[in-house]
Amino acid sequence: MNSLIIILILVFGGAIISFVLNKFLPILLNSFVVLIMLAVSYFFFSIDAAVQLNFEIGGFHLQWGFTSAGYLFGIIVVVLGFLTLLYSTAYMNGKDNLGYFYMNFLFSIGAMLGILMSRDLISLFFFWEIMTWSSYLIVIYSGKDVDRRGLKYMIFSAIGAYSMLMAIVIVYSFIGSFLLEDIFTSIYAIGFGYQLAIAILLMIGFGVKTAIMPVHVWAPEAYAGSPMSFTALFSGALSKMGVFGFALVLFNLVSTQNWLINEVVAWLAAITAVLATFYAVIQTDAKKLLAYSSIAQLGYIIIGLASGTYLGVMAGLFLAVLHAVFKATLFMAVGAVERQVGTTDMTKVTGLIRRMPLTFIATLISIITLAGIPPLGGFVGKWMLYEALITSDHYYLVIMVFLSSTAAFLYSYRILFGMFLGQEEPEYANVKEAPLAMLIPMLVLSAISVFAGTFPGFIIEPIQKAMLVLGFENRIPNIEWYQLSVLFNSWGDKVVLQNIMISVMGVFLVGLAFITIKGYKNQRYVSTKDISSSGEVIQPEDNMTFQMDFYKPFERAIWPLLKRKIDDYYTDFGKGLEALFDFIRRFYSGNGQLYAIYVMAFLVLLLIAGTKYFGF
Amino acid sequence: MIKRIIVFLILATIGYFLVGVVSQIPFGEDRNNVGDYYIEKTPTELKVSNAVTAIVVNYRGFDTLGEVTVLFLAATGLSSIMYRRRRKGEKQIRAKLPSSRIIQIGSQILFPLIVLLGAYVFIHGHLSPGGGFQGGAIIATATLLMLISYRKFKVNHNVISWIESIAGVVFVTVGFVGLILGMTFLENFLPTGELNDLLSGGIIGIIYVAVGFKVASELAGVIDTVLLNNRPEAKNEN
Amino acid sequence: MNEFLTISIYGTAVALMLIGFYAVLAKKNLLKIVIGLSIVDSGLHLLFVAIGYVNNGTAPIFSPEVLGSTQAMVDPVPQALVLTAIVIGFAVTAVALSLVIRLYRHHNTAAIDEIKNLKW
Amino acid sequence: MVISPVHYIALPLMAAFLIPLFGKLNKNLVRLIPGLVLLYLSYISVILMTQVITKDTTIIEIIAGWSPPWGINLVFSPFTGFLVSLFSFLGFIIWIYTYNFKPEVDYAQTQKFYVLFMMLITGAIGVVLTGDIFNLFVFLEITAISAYSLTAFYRERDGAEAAFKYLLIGSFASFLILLAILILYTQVGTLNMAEIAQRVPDMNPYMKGVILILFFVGFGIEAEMFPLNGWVPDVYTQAPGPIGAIFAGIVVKAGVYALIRIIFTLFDVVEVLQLLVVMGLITMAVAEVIAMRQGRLKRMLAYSSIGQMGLVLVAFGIGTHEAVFAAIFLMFNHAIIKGMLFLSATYLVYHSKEKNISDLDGIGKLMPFTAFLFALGSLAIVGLPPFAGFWSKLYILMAAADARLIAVIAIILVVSVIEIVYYFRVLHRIYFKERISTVEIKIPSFNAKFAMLILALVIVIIGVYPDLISGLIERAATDLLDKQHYIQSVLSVGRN
Repeated sequence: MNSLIIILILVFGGAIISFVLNKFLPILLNSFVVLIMLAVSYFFFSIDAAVQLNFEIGGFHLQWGFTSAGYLFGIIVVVLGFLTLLYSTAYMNGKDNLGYFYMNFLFSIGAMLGILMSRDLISLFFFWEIMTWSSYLIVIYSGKDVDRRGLKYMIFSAIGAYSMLMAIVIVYSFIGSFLLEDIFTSIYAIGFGYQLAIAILLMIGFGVKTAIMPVHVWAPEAYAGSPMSFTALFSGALSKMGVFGFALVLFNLVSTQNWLINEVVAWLAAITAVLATFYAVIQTDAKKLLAYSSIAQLGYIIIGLASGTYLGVMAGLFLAVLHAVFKATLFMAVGAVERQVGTTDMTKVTGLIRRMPLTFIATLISIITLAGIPPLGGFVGKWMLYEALITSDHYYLVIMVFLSSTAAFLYSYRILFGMFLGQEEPEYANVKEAPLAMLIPMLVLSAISVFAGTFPGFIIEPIQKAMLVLGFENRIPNIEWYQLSVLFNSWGDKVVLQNIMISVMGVFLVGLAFITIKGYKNQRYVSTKDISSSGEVIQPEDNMTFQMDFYKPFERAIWPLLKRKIDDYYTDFGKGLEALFDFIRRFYSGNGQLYAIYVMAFLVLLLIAGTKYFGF
Repeated sequence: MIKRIIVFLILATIGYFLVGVVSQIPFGEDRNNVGDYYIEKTPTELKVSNAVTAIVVNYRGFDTLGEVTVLFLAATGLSSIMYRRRRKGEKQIRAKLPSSRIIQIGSQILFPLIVLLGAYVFIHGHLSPGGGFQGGAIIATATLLMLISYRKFKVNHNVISWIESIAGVVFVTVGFVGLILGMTFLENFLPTGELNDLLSGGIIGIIYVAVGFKVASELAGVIDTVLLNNRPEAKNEN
Repeated sequence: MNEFLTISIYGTAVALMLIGFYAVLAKKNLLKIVIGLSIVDSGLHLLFVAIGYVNNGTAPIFSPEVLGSTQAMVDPVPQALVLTAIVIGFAVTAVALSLVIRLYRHHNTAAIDEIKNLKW
Repeated sequence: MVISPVHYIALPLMAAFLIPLFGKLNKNLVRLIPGLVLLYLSYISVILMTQVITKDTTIIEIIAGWSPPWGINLVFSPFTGFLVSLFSFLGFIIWIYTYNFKPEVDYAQTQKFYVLFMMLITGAIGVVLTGDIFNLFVFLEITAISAYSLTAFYRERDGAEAAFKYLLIGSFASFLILLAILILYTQVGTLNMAEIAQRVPDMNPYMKGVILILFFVGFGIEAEMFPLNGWVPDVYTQAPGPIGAIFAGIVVKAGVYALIRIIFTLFDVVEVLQLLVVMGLITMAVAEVIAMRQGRLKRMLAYSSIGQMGLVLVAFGIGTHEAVFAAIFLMFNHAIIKGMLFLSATYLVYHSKEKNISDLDGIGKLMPFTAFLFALGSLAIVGLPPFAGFWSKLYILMAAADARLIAVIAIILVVSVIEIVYYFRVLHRIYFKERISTVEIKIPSFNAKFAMLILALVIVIIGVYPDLISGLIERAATDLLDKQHYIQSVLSVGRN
């Protein structure tokens, strides 16, 4: 049997079975889902690139099969899927409705693989919708604030999905085929206006999942509100489906006439990145912070893709892979804190470094990657992005990206300092390190971060293959993966890079060593609540920790930007609509006679207008 | 007031169009339509004198079956809508005062005559103007007369439902016999006899008699149901 | 003569319909509305019978006297149809009346604009 | 006895007449007989459909031995056959559901309920099968009168009010239809639909227009077109639960069928299709918008039902082969899905007096099965894959795209978003709110669960594998659009 089918049957069948299993044999559930995912990974990695599946359903010719672009994202999905599931077994331990959770978890993994393997728009949309509702069902899993959070996610997903659907049917009506290759070859034959409409509609669809600016409002709450084990996958893999879609659209559907689209997308992404970073900085909840940070990072990725140059696309894809790795780690770490401590509010949690050292290490590595400090991968990615933007004369974009990534230091620091460093509170003295099943995924992912940062060639190789599909010739000569490292080899002709890297690293390491040695000696333990000041007695419930008003000056500085959220506009719009709808409701006044008058009035109207419509 | 004006405007427009349409229908002129075919075939093939009956019961017998069903459903629906669980010791009174002696005697005399007339009308439905529906309605009038005259006159719903059911079943069975004999549903399988004979027209007579019984019993039932329940009741009861 | 007949019959039919519609659309009492529906029906039935008329025609009954002159017969089809229509009209009226009775008992009023428990 | 389409009408009639008698033998027979009849109808549907599809014919059944145009005839073509099969199947399923529904109702009422129940379905079947315009009217009235009575079935609800509104508007419908038939008869001199279709092109255009408008409004009332649908929400809400399912699944479909038959087969006025699209869009938009603001579950479902019928009208109005195919597919899906939604919703608010959506708070834990089916139905009706609703929506959009009606696509999709909002709000209440309402819950009886489960399975199976049904629908669409074939196959039957 075709291994594509086997994968799908495994995932979807496993999803349904796990739901049933929870009812009858809940003990086996954890091991079952992990085994299922293991089997899926086995089949996925043993897949032959040429495997294809053609079939007819509902009168359409459909085709499945991984392109190398799909395969690249597939790797993210499968690896992250496996690790997050492993993580879930401990994280979700003792919670209700595990069958429901795992079913939807597996459903979304399966749907993502389905999206990546579909080579026609119908299966793409089909799986896209499955992904939407299964992820939605997990977003509302906690049952808190469902009407607002869940509905917002669902509405925006629906708007996105339906704009996609609209594009799909329009494409079909012109080309008569749903197959991507047919569409790519003959898209340029149709009228320019329609071409534009199709591209824009598709991009709205994908943009919702990548949380691009005007349609991003669902993301912070959805990310922060779902169980962290799923958010890791959500932010790591699921949002990458939008990136995948963008890659398809930007390079295959947008003709050269439409260069403006790229510009607009890049600018939207840049604004997203900046604003989301600002929002991330002022958050006090680590989950929310990471959620905004995800939005910002996705912005970089889209900027990279939209720049359209070889290096930019490579930077985008590189960051996409990397973001999946480190953001998943971060969410997992925050999840571990949440599970062990009970809250992720950074004004409350402090000084966990001694209690959860391994979690701290994982967080540290990911933060370094995120902030783009050498030697880890974030630096490489951002360097490529800058270079791509500069060489393609997008100076203003460079400024935006630079602004955003500098501000990113602020929140990176905050999350690290707020939760792990600082003084240890007595109430957290008994906090234990996270269980093994949660540590392993985090550490594995951190190891991948380090490895991929040191040897970017490891990721760049599959990216290059993927870029072939997107229409970019292979530019980096065919060398082994270990030869492509900024630390140990000179990478192409970018000699400067290596020097900068090593010097920055040196400064950083020296500084770190100095602070550690110096700071260690002068330590004195005083509880943060254990303060008294002149004349005023501090009450125990007063929160005097230094995390309060951490970035107050910054907050004040960017206040004009944050005053009015886009979210509020949407809310007002929704309220206005509801008032309008209530007005329309009055039409059905409840008086039967009035309904009869409607009938006669309609008849009269038709009789009078008959000249126009009935030809007399 | 505005409503009235709107209604007047609507009605004026509809009246205008109705007049416009109706004035284009020629009145009293010969037209070439299916009616001619029926008039031609009825005396020769069906041997039924009354062409309307032939159409109602044979050519368009299916309509009549539906029509009978509509009546049946109206009776059923009506009794379902008016249905109330009878409480203990509750008396069903039809009128507050008994009617006068003259009416009572008069209706006693008239009742059999009216029933007879009704029966005549539906038995001769295929020969003369009239038929099952008309005859049935006449018989129901007789029941109404009795209901008006006597406070305690009761229509036996048990009997009515028997008559109703059997008459309906006869109609459908007659239809099915045609199907069983290899012809079509409701097709005439009996000898047609001679024109203007009482026993002519094959199944038409049978069906019309059945329809007569059915209509009579249903209408009587409907009248009785409406009258019986028609009295004020306590406010708190929904 | 014929023209007078045309105008009077068609006019009566149309007038009946309009009167009935007025009752249905403007009167508040449920019973009057039901009566209005009946009047509309009557107008329609009159129109139905009228369209089958043939000048100097006879009833479509083959009594031995008229057997030879089928040409002078009126169209029997509208008559058959109107029979069905009348029965259906009767059935609808019966159901309507029973509903009116129940509504009156329930709401203690027969004004249609006061019976609006179900709206919007 | 040979199986023929006339069984669809004659057998239920026979059974309806016999039910009071059988009731005297054994009271359970009253409930059993309609089921047996509907089962038999489903059985002959299968046989006749295979005959029609494999032999590629149209079965014309003559009544009373007079061939068309003189006698009445039944037409069992792929299109009508498909609808009829759907009606009998759905009717049977709903009968299974009804079997133990409200056992506390008196015997006398139960008996009437089942007679009316069966005739409601039979009337709808008759509307679809018949080949005679006046006969269609008669069957419409059979449906209508059963519907009026069933709407007012419960004394403790406002059924009488709803039924009166329905009756008022329904009388307008029958008046307009009858008037149209009358004028049509004076113009073409026949009542047979095939012959009418043959003669209509030569008709006076003024008369043609007026007749078409009268039919349009008359059947538009039955098809729940805006602004003629004031009665719909009241009736759906007040009728007993399973009857609501029949209204949404069967009765409306018959109304739409009649409208479509008039427009597509009888008349040759193309402009009316545009009007149909416009009216469909308005119907859909207004209904869905109002549904969003509803506080009562069944009323919400009723408005949603109107909205879906609006979508069906839009699809028919586009008028191409794909669009008609999509419309029939949607009719099928809507019948199954909305039927299931009504059935499950009925149990969800069984004891609730007001039927408020807030009574559903947290009911998902108390009635997991019913709530799950309701959720599934909701996902299906808003058109999420992999459920049946997805395919019909996709086909409609594709048809609209082929006709370059971009605005229509946009409106449909915007309305779909609204649909998602209100369905998901209900789901949130079912699953994520704490239960505060004190309304008792009622666990469905086994047969009710079974009936709902069958419908749910159909939804999922069609959703995953639409080809199971799309072949049939394809034939039905072809059949509906092939006017000449209809005329010929009816009029060529044994001319004598």
